[in-house]
Amino acid sequence: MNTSIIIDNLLHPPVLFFFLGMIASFCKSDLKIPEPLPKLFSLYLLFAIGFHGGVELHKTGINHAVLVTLGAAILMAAIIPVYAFFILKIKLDAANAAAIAATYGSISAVTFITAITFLETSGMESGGYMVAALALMESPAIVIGIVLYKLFDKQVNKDESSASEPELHGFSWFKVLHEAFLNGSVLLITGSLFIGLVSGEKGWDTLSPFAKDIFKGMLSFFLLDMGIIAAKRIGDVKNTGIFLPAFSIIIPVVNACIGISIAKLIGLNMADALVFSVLCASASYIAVPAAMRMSIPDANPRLYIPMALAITLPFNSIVGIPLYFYLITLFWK
Amino acid sequence: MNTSIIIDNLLHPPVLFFFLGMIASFCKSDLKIPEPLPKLFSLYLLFAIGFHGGVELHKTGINHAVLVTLGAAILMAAIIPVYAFFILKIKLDAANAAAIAATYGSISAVTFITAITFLETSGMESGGYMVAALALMESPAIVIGIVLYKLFDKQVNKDESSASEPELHGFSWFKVLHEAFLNGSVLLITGSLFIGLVSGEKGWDTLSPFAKDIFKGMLSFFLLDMGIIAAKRIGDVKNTGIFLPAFSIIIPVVNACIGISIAKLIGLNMADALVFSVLCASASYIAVPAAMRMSIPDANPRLYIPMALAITLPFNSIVGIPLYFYLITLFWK
Amino acid sequence: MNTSIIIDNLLHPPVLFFFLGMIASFCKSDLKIPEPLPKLFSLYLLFAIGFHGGVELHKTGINHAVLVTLGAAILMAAIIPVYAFFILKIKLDAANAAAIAATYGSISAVTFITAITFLETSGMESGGYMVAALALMESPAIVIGIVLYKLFDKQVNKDESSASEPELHGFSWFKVLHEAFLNGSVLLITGSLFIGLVSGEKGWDTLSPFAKDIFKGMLSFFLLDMGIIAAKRIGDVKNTGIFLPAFSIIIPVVNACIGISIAKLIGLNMADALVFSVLCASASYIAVPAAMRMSIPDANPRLYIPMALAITLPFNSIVGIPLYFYLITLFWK
Amino acid sequence: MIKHRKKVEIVTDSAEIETVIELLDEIGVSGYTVIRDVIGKGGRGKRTGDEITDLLKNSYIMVICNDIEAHRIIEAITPIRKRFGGIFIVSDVVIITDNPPDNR
Amino acid sequence: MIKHRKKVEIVTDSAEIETVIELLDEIGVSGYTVIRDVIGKGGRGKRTGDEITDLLKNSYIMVICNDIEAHRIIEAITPIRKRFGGIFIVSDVVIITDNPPDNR
Amino acid sequence: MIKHRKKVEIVTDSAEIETVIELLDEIGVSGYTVIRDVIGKGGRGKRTGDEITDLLKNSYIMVICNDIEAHRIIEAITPIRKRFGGIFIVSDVVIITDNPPDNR
Ligand SMILES: Nc1ncnc2c1ncn2[C@@H]1O[C@H](COP(=O)(O)O)[C@@H](O)[C@H]1O
Ligand SMILES: Nc1ncnc2c1ncn2[C@@H]1O[C@H](COP(=O)(O)O)[C@@H](O)[C@H]1O
Ligand SMILES: Nc1ncnc2c1ncn2[C@@H]1O[C@H](COP(=O)(O)O)[C@@H](O)[C@H]1O
Ligand code: NA
Ligand code: NA
Ligand code: NA
Repeated sequence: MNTSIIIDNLLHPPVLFFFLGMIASFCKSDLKIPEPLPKLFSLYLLFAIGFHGGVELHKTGINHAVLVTLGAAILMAAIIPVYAFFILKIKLDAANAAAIAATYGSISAVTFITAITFLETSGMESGGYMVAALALMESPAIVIGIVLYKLFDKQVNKDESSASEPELHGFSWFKVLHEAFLNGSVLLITGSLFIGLVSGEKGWDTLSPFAKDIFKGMLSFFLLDMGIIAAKRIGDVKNTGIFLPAFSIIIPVVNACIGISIAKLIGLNMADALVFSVLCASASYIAVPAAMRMSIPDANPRLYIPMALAITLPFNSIVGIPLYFYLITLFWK
Repeated sequence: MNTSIIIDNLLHPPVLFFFLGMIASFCKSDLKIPEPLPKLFSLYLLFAIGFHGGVELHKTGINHAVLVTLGAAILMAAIIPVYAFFILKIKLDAANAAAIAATYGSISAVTFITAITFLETSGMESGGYMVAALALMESPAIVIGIVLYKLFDKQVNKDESSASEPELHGFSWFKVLHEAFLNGSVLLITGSLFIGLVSGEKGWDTLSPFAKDIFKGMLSFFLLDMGIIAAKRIGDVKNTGIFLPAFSIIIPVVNACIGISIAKLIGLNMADALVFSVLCASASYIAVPAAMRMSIPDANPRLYIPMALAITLPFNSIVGIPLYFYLITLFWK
Repeated sequence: MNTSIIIDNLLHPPVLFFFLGMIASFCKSDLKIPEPLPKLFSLYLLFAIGFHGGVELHKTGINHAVLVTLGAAILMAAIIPVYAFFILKIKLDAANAAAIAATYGSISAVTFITAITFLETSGMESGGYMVAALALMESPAIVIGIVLYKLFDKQVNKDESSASEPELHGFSWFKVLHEAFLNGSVLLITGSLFIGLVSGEKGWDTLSPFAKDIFKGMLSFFLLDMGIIAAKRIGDVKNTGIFLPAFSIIIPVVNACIGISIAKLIGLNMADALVFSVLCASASYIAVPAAMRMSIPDANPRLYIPMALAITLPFNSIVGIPLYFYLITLFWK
Repeated sequence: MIKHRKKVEIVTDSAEIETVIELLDEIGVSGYTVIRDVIGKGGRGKRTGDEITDLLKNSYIMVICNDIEAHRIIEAITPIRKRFGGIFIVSDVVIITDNPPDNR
Repeated sequence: MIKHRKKVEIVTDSAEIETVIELLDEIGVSGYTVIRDVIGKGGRGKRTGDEITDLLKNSYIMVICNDIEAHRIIEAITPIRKRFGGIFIVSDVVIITDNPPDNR
Repeated sequence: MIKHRKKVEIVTDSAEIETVIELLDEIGVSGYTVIRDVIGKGGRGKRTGDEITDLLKNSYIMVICNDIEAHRIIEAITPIRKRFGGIFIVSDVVIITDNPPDNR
């Protein structure tokens, strides 16, 4: 495995800004990006990814191969939380296990972007429909996670909950599905994808200076902020023993390997295979935590957020992506 | 009338983002652009429109035709509130009638941009002095609205007001004129226009990547937010009967028709005529509401804001502009 | 001295936006850029200056001449506060004298940018290592200022302070050095410089649309805000007599002259000499005030902020830069 | 005119604010004031906001109401407090009032 | 040193805050604290802010003052409350103080 | 369950908030709520925030605690108040509580 790939990946300015953020945080510098500016950057990224993907999808069209890929994406998003849940249940209660499982079933847009950039550096490009895969993989894990929680938590304290606080535990599937499929980030990326699809290359000419030219700069700022926050959050997992940190590194690799196998099976090219495996490997720190907070309030956000943000995200960005790519080059030869 | 024009207009990405915002709001998604980010977009738009217009004005110079156009613009901004007021007085009290009349006498920068974009799609371009017209049309309606209110409200409760709360009803024309002509949005667009005028093409080279290239992207985000808010506000007018919603659709068309006639009279070309009629047809939801809140606090912002924002703005953007353009093509043949 | 240089300098759009801000403030317009948007612009500027400088430094490399320049920069940043302090002590107590001295020993990134732009208009370019000089000159003055304060304040109320509030006056050098060298703005510009240095021209291709193309636009918005605030702050110095306003104009000229002499001595070219003298002449209104507030709380921020922001900054931007350049053209002939 | 009232103050998860407001609307209090995104510390540790996930944020609600309403608020909100934590404060205040404002 | 004081709290239109502050300055209170852009509900319906027009926003002001000043505030602000709505709360507090801070 | 408590409110320099929080953590109060970047006026003049330098900003802290803690806070914070100004308010409230929330 060529280490120069890893180094190239690390020297990419946006990634360096992530490290700058981490350093700032470790040095206890007062460097910070005050709210709601981080929201500006994350809204922008969702918009730009979605729109760009939509335009690309407009070019390729929605053919059979695309549909198969999207089907595989949804499948993975639904399966990952199931096995992740049972692994986690070894050490954790149902609430935390379900929330973390959902986190790892869903995806991280930033890791997706890092993979795309990694491909660019190697002169490759993945299909626009991978953005559709990204959008489709955000929500199912939320639903699966909640189902698992309901199944395995009910058995324990069934009587108690149904007696004392009926109206609150009177859990609403409507609310859950609403939160899963219509939360802000899912809607923005899906909507932008759709707008890109509809407006095609004419729309791209209109928006590309905004959606593409300044993209890396906005990403750099977003990653600077992510670095600051990730470094702050690392402390939260430090005191939980070795199980969760280990999980945060091993499960992405497992997910990526399964993803690579499926990618091979359905005949994706190398670029698409990398992106697919990265989607499987990545963990959500935006849509899922927001949904979990409302649906499984007994789960501790100080576990699932830092795992996804402070361990899995940097691991995937630095080691994971080159590793998965290396595996793919072996398989696809 | 060619319906493909309407459709082209609708498929323009920024307009689609307006709809995305409306959909998000109707679905009760938590998608939102947190404050003060919408301010960033609106400040940017005022800056970019003003500066661009100033540079264009630098090219054409301020000749006789320009002065006639600007005179006509001021005239329209002063007349519209008068007849609008008397129509509104049929159903409303003086305070609300005056505030709504002022709203419709003033202009909406977003509708102006939509018209400019519409022209671009058809390969036409309006003169830079139309931005000066835009700037000049913002304020007069505020003053006229307040004059009407003073005239027609005093008669009703003259004695009462002068007795009990002298210092508050001790209305200050200084404050009103200050608010009308020096409020933030008027000053920014006028100042930017002036800076564009002074710095000319050299200045344009300096700023065009910022003021022009990313313009449509910033507009998309602003419209996304406008869509979210417009959809929320629709509820406010729903319960007021048919009069106000009807007014919000009919009066723009009336204003546009008068605008078209005057444009023909003073010999504007088709592009300028469209922009002129759109300025007449559009209603303010930034400068005027802010001024009305301070000068006519008895008027209900839950009437004049949603009328301008949730009905007239979408109507003009979707149906109005193509319609006015159609009428102009008929007349100018 | 060619007055057209001054006028060209003044007609540059970003500078005009500074004046627009001042006008808005003087007219008591409600035009304002709500927080934290000004932070967005200032973070952006630090990022863009740092990154650009780093890339330039990558091109030239770090040679002997560069090191001499940087040494001279640190020297100036350390000497200026010393003589400034003794001048100020004539009229002020140790706390205020030290805080103002530190302010003038440090630098202003905006004045730096104005100088760069001024050079551009004249078709010249300074070296990328001048950004490194900028970064290195931010912090030393803070330390020197605090040392001076400790030396000259202790003598007066030594007994009192050591008795009553030991833990608070138990001053921590660690905290001071931390604040001086790791405050947000120093870290961001240094970090960006370093990232630029590491990623070189490849990185520049990635980020230049963000870091360069929209730079003047972001600068315009930042200066608009600076104008608004500078105008508000002018009132604060108005009531302090003639000493401080005079100081705010004379000391920059003195510093610039010393800077020019040293530049000549170490053999800088005209462009670098201008930038060097401008760094010496400029005063900090970001990093230093923040540090002074914590280290010398007895100094009055209503003195040192407006001096740097409302007098020295406009003076340098309008009169100073052309003046220093004129002097340089005389010397370098 | 002076009236004696209870001031009920609640600090809880920003995510729960919608639920609390619904409860207040049901109870029919005459009004409330909300300050979003305050930060703090309590039984569940420090909550200083997290810009990326929008979690770990508190909101503050203040309700001026009469004794009966205060009791109903306390009762209605107890399950939320049990589940999501937060702090619930009651104190005595007077409000200055006259006929309700007639405009709008 | 402990002093007994009144705490006057006002929630009203953000647009009126300037006027309220002018009144407080005229009355000569020793200080006040303002929290901008709080949201809420009252007699005039929900006021959750409107980013586009900057209307429908409330601000909160707290003034610690003596009884006489409290009365003068109430009197001075009554016309504003009548016109623009809002809520005006008074309660008793003690403040911890000594000689006024001598720096600046 | 109802408990009588002190409500300690502090408005001071945003730059000092960290120090105040450290003191509170040392004293061991059960919690506090902070509202950042409030504006105001006091003995040191108007403090309406300065976006460029991040100075001249206040923060508001509210602590619900028992009488003994209240005294310790007052003592601990006096030097800060003397040095940086601000206002320190104490009042009586009741809090509604039961067993501490058991989740997390
Ligand atoms: N003793 C207290 N004084 C003031 N605020 C508190 C106190 N305890 C809790 N809070 C607030 O309530 C929030 C939630 O508390 P908890 O659920 O106990 O973590 C905290 O983050 C604080 O903002
Ligand atoms: N009973 C109340 N308790 C707390 N805040 C209130 C109350 N009534 C009104 N307010 C606040 O005062 C604002 C204006 O009230 P109003 O003028 O009655 O609509 C509301 O939006 C609330 O923020
Ligand atoms: N009498 C008061 N009432 C309310 N807030 C005050 C009062 N005095 C001071 N403050 C707040 O405390 C801050 C600092 O006060 P000072 O140190 O006296 O300037 C002020 O900016 C206000 O926000
Ligand atoms: Na995943
Ligand atoms: Na109009
Ligand atoms: Na200097």
